[in-house]
Order: sequence, then C-alpha cells, then structure tokens
Amino acid sequence: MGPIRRSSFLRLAFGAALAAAAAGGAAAQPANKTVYFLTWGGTVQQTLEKEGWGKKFTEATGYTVQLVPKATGPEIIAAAVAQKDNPQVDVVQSDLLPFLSGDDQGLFRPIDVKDIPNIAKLASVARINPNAIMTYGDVMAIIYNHEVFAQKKWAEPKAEWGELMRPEFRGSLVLPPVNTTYGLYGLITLARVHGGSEHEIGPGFDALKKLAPGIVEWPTTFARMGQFLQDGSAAVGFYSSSSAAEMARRGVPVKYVVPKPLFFTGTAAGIMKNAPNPEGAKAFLNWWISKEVMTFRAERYGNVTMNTEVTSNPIPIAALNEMQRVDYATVNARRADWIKVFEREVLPLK
Amino acid sequence: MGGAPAGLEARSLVKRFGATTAVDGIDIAVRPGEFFTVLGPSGCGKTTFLRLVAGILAPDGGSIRIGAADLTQAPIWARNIGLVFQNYALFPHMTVAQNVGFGLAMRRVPRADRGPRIARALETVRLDGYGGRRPSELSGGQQQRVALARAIVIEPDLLLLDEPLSNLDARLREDMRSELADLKHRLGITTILVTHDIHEAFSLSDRVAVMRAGRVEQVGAPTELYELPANRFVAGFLGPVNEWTGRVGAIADGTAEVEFAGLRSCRVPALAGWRGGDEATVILRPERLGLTAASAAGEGAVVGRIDQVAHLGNLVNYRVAAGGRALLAQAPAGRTGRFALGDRVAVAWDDADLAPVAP
Amino acid sequence: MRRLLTLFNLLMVAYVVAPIVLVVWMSFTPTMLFEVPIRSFSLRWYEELFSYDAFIDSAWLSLRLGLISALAATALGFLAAYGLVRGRPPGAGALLGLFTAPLIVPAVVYGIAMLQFTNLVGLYGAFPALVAAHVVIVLPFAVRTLLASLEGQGPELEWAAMSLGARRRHAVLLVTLPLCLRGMVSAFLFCFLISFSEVTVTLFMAGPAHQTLPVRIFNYVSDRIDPTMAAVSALVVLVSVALVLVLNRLGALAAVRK
Amino acid sequence: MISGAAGRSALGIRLGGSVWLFLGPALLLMLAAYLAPLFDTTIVSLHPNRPTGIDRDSWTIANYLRLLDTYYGEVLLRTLRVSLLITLFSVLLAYPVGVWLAGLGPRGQAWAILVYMSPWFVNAVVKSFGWTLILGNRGLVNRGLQSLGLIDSPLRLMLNETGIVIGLLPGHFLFVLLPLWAALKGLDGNLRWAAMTLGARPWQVFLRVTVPLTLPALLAGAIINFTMNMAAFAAPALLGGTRTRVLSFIAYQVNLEELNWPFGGALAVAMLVVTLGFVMVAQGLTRGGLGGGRR
Repeated sequence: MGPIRRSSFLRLAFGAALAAAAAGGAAAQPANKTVYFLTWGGTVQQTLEKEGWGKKFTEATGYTVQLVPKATGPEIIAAAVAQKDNPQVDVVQSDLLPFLSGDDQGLFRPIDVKDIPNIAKLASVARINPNAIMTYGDVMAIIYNHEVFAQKKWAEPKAEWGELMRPEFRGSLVLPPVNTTYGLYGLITLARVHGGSEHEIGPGFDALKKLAPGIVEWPTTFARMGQFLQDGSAAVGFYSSSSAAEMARRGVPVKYVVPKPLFFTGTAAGIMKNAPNPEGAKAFLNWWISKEVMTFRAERYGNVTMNTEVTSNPIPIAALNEMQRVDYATVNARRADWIKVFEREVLPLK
Repeated sequence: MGGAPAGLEARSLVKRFGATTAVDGIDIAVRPGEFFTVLGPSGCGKTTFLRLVAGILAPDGGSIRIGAADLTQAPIWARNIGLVFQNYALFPHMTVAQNVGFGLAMRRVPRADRGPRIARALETVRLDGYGGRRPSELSGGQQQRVALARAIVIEPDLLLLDEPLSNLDARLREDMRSELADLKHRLGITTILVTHDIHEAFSLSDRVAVMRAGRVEQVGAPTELYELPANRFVAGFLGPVNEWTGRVGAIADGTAEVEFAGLRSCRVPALAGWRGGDEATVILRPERLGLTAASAAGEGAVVGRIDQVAHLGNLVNYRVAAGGRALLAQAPAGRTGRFALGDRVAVAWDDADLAPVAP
Repeated sequence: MRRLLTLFNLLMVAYVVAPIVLVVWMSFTPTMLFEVPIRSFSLRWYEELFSYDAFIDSAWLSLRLGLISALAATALGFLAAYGLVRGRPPGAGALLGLFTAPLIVPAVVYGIAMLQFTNLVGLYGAFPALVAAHVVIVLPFAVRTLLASLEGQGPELEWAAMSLGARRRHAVLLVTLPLCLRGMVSAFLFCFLISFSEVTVTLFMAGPAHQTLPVRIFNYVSDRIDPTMAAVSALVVLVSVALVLVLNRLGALAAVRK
Repeated sequence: MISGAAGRSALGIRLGGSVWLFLGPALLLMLAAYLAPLFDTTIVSLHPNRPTGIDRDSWTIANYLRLLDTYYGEVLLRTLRVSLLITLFSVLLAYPVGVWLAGLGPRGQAWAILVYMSPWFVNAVVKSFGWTLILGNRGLVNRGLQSLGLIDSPLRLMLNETGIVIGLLPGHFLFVLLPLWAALKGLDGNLRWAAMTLGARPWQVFLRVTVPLTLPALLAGAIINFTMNMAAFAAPALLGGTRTRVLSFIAYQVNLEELNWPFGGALAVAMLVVTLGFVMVAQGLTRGGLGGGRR
C-alpha cells in the first residue's frame, strides 16, 4: 500500500471513530472570539496575563487572546509546523532565525498595511519580507552576578565580547547551547571576535572549545540560566539585555553590559496560513505593534521596539544601523551542521 | 411450574475438557419426586454432571430432558432449576429477602405476590423474620438455608444441590441433614444431590448413583449398594471392607464353595461366569465379623491376635492378624467384650454376609 | 537488627519525600527567590496563583480530561476485564498484554507516535485525541484493578442469578456490577490520578489549546522559575494525597503491585 | 465437539462469541489509538525527511543508520547505564525496606507504603525542581557539608548522571518495592521456622529461603523499574543538564525542536526495541533460570 492510500485509510478509520466526539469538541470552543498567540511564555506571558494587557486587548477589540507558550524559538516554530495542515493558532512570534526557517516551509500568509495599519509606523528594517515583520528585539548582553564579582574581587566586565574569554571565569560560565538561538548567535559572535564569521565558523568553535571545560552548564532557557546565576553556581553568562534586566528585577543579584559591536536579536511575528481566526489575528498583530503596547515593552522590559513612535527605546532605532548584520540564509542552511559539531566536539568537553 | 414433579433423563452425556473426559457417557434417569444422589470421590465428574444438568456447561454429546422437554441446548435461565452451591453463592449486596426474591423478580412475579412467597419460603427453611438481614450477618447454616429458600421459592422442576453441607462443621452438618430430610418429604421436589459423603447420600437418598472417572458404576437404593456392591470400587468406596480373594471350588444351585488360604472355606452366591478353579473375590463388612475371646472360639472361627485398636466413641475398630491376613472388625463400644492390643481372639462370621464382587 | 532496619527506613523515607516537602515548604516563601530555609511565611504565591487565569484554566482542563478519561477507562476496563475473566477468549494472555502494554512501552515513544499520528489523521491538538491517548495510558490500571476484583468474585454468583432466571445482562447489572463497585471506584480514582499527573505524552501531542496542568507547569518552568510553580505544585500534591488516602481506604493500592 | 462449541453460545453461560462485545471497545481503542500510531511512527521512520516535510513516496533506512553515529550511540549507552544503575540500586534497597515493611502491623504498613508511594503521585517536574534545591551547588546538601567544614568547594551532585540517578530513584524504586512487599507478605511464615528448626541462622534463612522465594517478584518489579528509567523524560532533562542528555530527551528535541519526524520516529522505534528487548531477556531469565518450575 502506498503511503497516500495508507494515510487516507488511517484518516478514515481513526477519523470515523472520533468524528462525533471531535464535532462535539469543536462546538464546545468559542467560535472566533479567541486569538491564539503562539510565542514564548516569560515576559510575554507576564505582559498579557499578569500585567493586564490581555484584558486591554479585549477592551480595545472585543477579541480575547489566548497565549500558547513554548520555551524556545525552535519549539515555537516546531509547534507551528506540527499544525501546518490544521492550524490552531493564529499569530506566531519567535526569534527571527527560526521564524524565517518556518516561513521557508510556507507556514505564514502575507500581511500588509491594508489589514494592519500599524505596520506603516514600523522602521523599515522591521519589514523583513511579505510574510514577516519584526516586532521588537534585544541586544545581547553579558550578564554577571555582581555579588560573586565583589566577593572574588574580579573587575567588572568591559563592554567587549572578548571578556567572555577571561581565564578567571573558568568554572563560572553559563552559555546557551548552539541549538538555541542565543547559543547560535554566541557562536557567530565568537567567530567574529576571532576573525571569522558565519561564513567562516571555525574560529567560533575554537573559542567555544576553549571555553567548554570551564562551563558549568549550557542552559537552554533564560530561566535555567537565571537559576545558575542566582544560586551562585555560575557567575557569568550571556543572553538578551531585556532578560538580564528582568532577572535583576526579580531580585537576582545580576548586572549586565552590552558589548560592542551591538548584536541585535530580532523577534519576528506573522499570521498562520489558514489561521482559524484571521480577522482576530490581524486585529491582534495590529494592536501588539501599536505605540501603547510597544512603549510598555520598551519601558518595562527594555525591548528595542520597531515602532518609530515609541520614544522610550533603550537604544534608538537609528543605532541599529551600526549593528552586526547576519546572513540569515547561510545561518539557517548551516545550523544543523553546526549543532552536530557542537554536540559532538564541544558538549562532551568538561 | 409447580405442577406435578418432573423427572430427569440424562442420556449418554459426554463432556470433555481438552484431552480429559470429565463425563464419559452417563445415563441417569431420576424419577419424578425422587431424591437422587450422585456419589463419588472428588474428580469423578459428579460436579460436571450437575453443571451439565444445570446448564452451566454444555455437553459434547448426549441429551438432557426434564419432564417432557429436551433441555440439552436450553440456556440456564430457561431451565427452571433450583441450584444450591457449595459456597451458597448468596448475593452479598442484597438482603435475605432480596436474595430469595431475586428469582421471582426475574420471573416478573408481581411485587405484591412476592412478599408472601418469600415469607413462605423463609418459613419453610425456618428463617422467618430474617428477611432484612444481610447474608454476612448469618451463620453458615443460616446462609445454607437462605440458599435453599432462594432455590425452592421459584418452585423449580428440579432442585440441584452441589455438596451443600460440605462447608458446615460436623454438628451443623448433622442438623442440616435432618432438616433436608424433613424438607424432602414436605416439598416433594425432584432433587439431585451431588456429594462425596456417604452418610449424606445414604441418609437422604431414595437412590444413589456411584460415579468413578466419568462413569456411573452402580445405581441403586442405599442398602442395595451397601449389601451388594457391583464391584470392588463401589464396595470400598462405601466404607471399610474385608476383601478376600480365594479359589472357586464346586458350584451347586448358584452357590459356590470358595477356598480362602488361611481361612475356612465359605459358601457364597456364585456370580455368573464363575467356574471351578477361578479366582473369586468376596467382601465382608467389618461390623459383620464377630470377635470373642480365643478361649471361646466356636466352630469355623479363626484365631488371631489383635494388632491395632481404634476407639471411635460409639464403636471400636480392631485389626486382627489371623491366617496370614489382616481382618477388620467393628464392634459396639461397651463395658464388656472389650479387647486390648495383643489379645488373642477368635473371629467368626456368617457366610450369608459375604457378598461376591466383580474385580 | 530491627533497629538498624528502622533507622535505615527513616533515612530512606526522608530521601523519598525530601523534594516534595521542600517544594511545598518553598511555596510559602515571601520572596521571589528560592532560598532554603525560608525566613518567613507568606501566602503571596497562592494569591498570585489564583489571580493567574492560565493555571486555573489548565487545572480545569486537567480535571475535565481526568474525569472523562477515568470514566471511559473504567467502563472499557470493566468490559475488557469481564471479557477476559469470564470469556477466556483464545489469546487472552496476548490481549491482556496489549491492554497493559502502555506500562512497558516508554511514554516518550507513545507521545511521539501520537504526535505524528494525530497530524496524519488531522486530529492534532483535538480534545478527543487527547482523551483517547489518556484513556490508553490509564487503561492498564483500570484493567488490572477490575481484573483483580472480578477474579476475586468467581462465577458462582452469576450462575446463581442465571439459574434463578436472570439473563446475562441482568446478572451482570444486578449482581456483578454492584459487587465490583469498590473496584470500579478504585479504578476510577486511580485512572484520574494518573491522567491528572501525566506529562510526557500530553506534552508531545496536546495541541496549543490543551495545556494540562502538568504541561503548563513544565512549560512555565522551562521559561521562568518563581515560587508560583511551587504553590501550584503544593496544591496538586494536596489533591493527590487526598485521592491517595481515599484509594488507600478502598484497599486499591494493592492492585498496583502486581 | 462441534455441537459443544455451538451449544456453548446457545447456553449463554459461557460468553462464547459475545466475548468480543466485551473486549471490542477496549480492543478498538488500542488498535486505533495505540497500535496504529506506533505502526505509523515505524513507517514514518522509514521515510526520508526533506525541508518541506516527510517524503512519503520514498523509503530509506538512513534514519536508523544515523543512530549508529557516536553521539547517539553515547546517548543510548548513557541511557542504558543510568537505567541499569537505578534498577540495581532499587533492587539493593528493596530488601531492607520490604522486610521492614512486612514486619509492621497492617496500619503501619498502609501508612509506610503510602509514604513510599508519594513520589509517584507528584509531577516529575515538581520533584526535579525540589531536587535542584537539594542537589545544586548552593543546595541543601552542599551548603550543609560546607558549613560542617567537610568540603571546600561544592560537590557536583546534579547536571550529571549522579543527579539523574538520585532524582529518579525514589519514584521508580516503588515498582520494585511493591511486588517484593507483596511477595514477602505472602511468604508462609512457617517456612522461616521450618528452616530455623533445621539449624539455619536468620541470615541463612534470608539468603536460602526468603530471597529465592521472592526473587521472581523482585525481578518482575525490576523490569518495570527499568522501563520506567528508560522512559523518564522530565527529570533527566532538569537534573541531567545539557551535557547529560538521555534518549527520551533527544527524542523530544528531534521531534519537537528539530521537527525531524522520520529521525524522531527512528529514535522512538530504537527506544522501544531496546526497552522491550531488555524486558524479554529479563523475563526469559526469570522464567528459564530463576523462577523455573514455578507456576
């Protein structure tokens, strides 16, 4: 039996068994009043669910937003791909890199100013392609536990990427692994610091290999990294500046520096093709990039927002012109190989 | 229902479980109103027979008729049979009255009629007033009687009792036995009892079938079986027995002169087929052996020495070594005529008590 | 000797319950940080928790899912156990093996299979598919519990009922079922408990709209760690302990050990 | 015999053909929602993965060959090592606990077993989080030892295989303990006295009578314990850390982060085969060698 016939047979058998129940389940859900927003938990969850912006959205548009949180960018896109044929979420937001790989698989539909007027207010760098916009971003930062620094009488890190290589940090480092977006950027950054780039990644791996034995753990999420920095198991790491600020706000004794050259990590958003609630999706995305919400994100979380009307960005959008540009196509194409090298040659080093 | 009692006719019944044949061609006819017992050692197929009649098992061959109806393939619920299980199988979540009324409810007897019938059934088993109790609150004997009431309240054509007394202690068993004997007369239901207990079988039954290894060895009234067992198995199963094998001498008028080594020769009714010189086996029940002091030995008595004594309360069992054999004798326990181990005694018997048996 | 054993067991018990006790204790910290021992006592994170709709929604979802799957599994489990015990069909051993296979087959494997399969048949993230998976996961417990209770009963009671004129359905309804009630309740609670705390399979296959409480906790923890999750965990522990106490009273825990 | 089979259903006392009415619903569910998905995954694992998704038109065993790669081989070995270690410790700990339990009164037993069961009823994520509070560099254990002056720098108790073993043991230990406890309770007490009247010392009784008679139960428990260890997901993820990945976590990554379902399917199938293979070998041992002649 060919795969297609088999699949349709299974669809029939399994579908018939559960059809009635499925119909019941579908009917039980509120029709088209809810917008499903697939993205991280973390600060987005806090914004929508704890800081009341979800309710404000409902007041503004009549729709309600239901957050679908995942831990990492790749997981967000994976969740989106998993429901490609039968989408259950409307709006997707993740790191730029995985978002673009999702776009390559045809996950997203075109969006334009006609449907989402606020797109007009975005900086031109934010218009990535017809299917994707950048909402806000972060600059990468070196985060450190200042109590440990004071105790060990270490000098505060300078705003340079090379600081990561300081010998006294051995045994106190936490870096995100290469299979996460930040880990990937870290690799590219280290490559550049040592004379390479995403086209010439070797120096990056050499640096990682040098660091690897002195690394306490490669935490996959910001929360895990925060835990290590908090309990003193580790003293130095890198992540986004907004994460670092949030960590400090939660009472973890950390400070951060933003090394030059700036490494900007964009956050992209788009609407699922065949989204169950396309109108709601447009309304939500329009609201999400509005001046009010973006101003809040900038002030509360230190996001560098793409809305040009926002005046409280931690870094002026103009400054982004000096930022590192990454060849996303190359990175996405090589990513899997780099992860392989990382898992085999870097990770085992203790 | 409730009309004249019906009889049971089981013809060439066969039941196999895999490679073993539990019931191997049984023919049993139970007369209407009769109390019939199927007796046999455990594993002889008697419970299988009962389950075939009840409809718990389906036969691999043969037929079952109750009254005029062929019930071989009828489902259990359509047979109108009262069934009393060895472990009573009372419904533990129902009261006594609900237990007894269950069969009536299943028969859609109007609610108003059920009460009196339940009461009557409980009265029959002398449990009036116990209707509201739970089975767990009753003694073993009372549970037994509830099971009985539950079986008879539906006025079954046939009452099947599966070792009903075996779970009771000795005294209760005695009481229940006499109670069953009473009931048997009052109810007049055709009843089949399955048991391995000879006393139970003999004290209650009109007729008894002795089974072995899936076959019926002999059917008859209790005394008939006891006095004239068809073979050594039946003889031995019904109680301890002296079994002597000797050689046939002259046969005249159906009486054979049989020579037993170490004993005197005896005159025994000849079995068909005996010829002079053949081996012959006869049995003699221990209670028919008379013991006297050796000094008072009469004519034809055999003298021996007592080598085992067992007191059973009202009876004493002796084993006497005499003539190269071990003779079993049973005597009433009395103040007089008691013997002790090692006493020399004379053993005597009447030839009329000897019963020839097939090997 | 006995004393030595007792001492050993006290240490062992401490080892076994330590993480649970710690989490419950942690839920009463007034600060955002995890510091053991906590310095003062506060219900702050419980308040936080109850004002946090997502956890409440997930709790309801888990409750609903648990109830439906436990109900379905108990019903299917009873029928299956009854068929196995009273019917002794050919290959009964293999059938029992199939019904209890989810105990042996790693949950991750089943999770992956369901993720891929629900996508194939277009039921990814559908609530009925999630229910089906949960029923499969808890079915072994229902079948085992009810098997034990049916085997303990023996067929005589049904025979008795049938000899009194009851059809099979009446015998089952009026006699077998009421007597299995304790087993049914145990099976139900057991299944509920397992479904309520199931995380692996649900994480793999549940669509975005169906984040059960354990999955919500898992996602929450991968993203941020604050004492809210200690508070929600403490509540879940409380509910579980209550259910386990009931189960213990019913004598059902013995069925797991087979 | 033919009439017997027919008669059986006619009588209605045996279920006969209607047994399938009872088994049917559960069987259908298991077919549609259990065997079919597992089958589908096996099929998917034999297709290549393309950027556009699974290519269902061509067939390959490349996904399985990839498993032979050193990285995955190492993960598999680690998973097996950790699983077997936990099983070994569980078996060693089960006797002292089981014997102690069996010696308690009925109420004491009920409570003690409840305590030993408690980890099973608590979400693995929550338990693992509790363990990080204990095992971390600044956790209870390290701080305790440091304040006692026993160690200078913290011991590494988690983010390695030690952490996984410590964290998984209490919950999975239960599956060895429960059957053993039942077997110990079911042991005829007279056997002890019989052995002692024959001159055996208590420890000899334990080794020559108790252990052989309870070994089948212990092994049955060990099998379940092992499969649980192989399948554990959340606890190894949180306590093992990024360097100490186990098979189930890799399977999660491949399926949900990399979205490579064919390879993820191959991982699942491999896990299934390894687990069931171990179970079968262990069962063969129990039946053939140790429990021979019983049942």
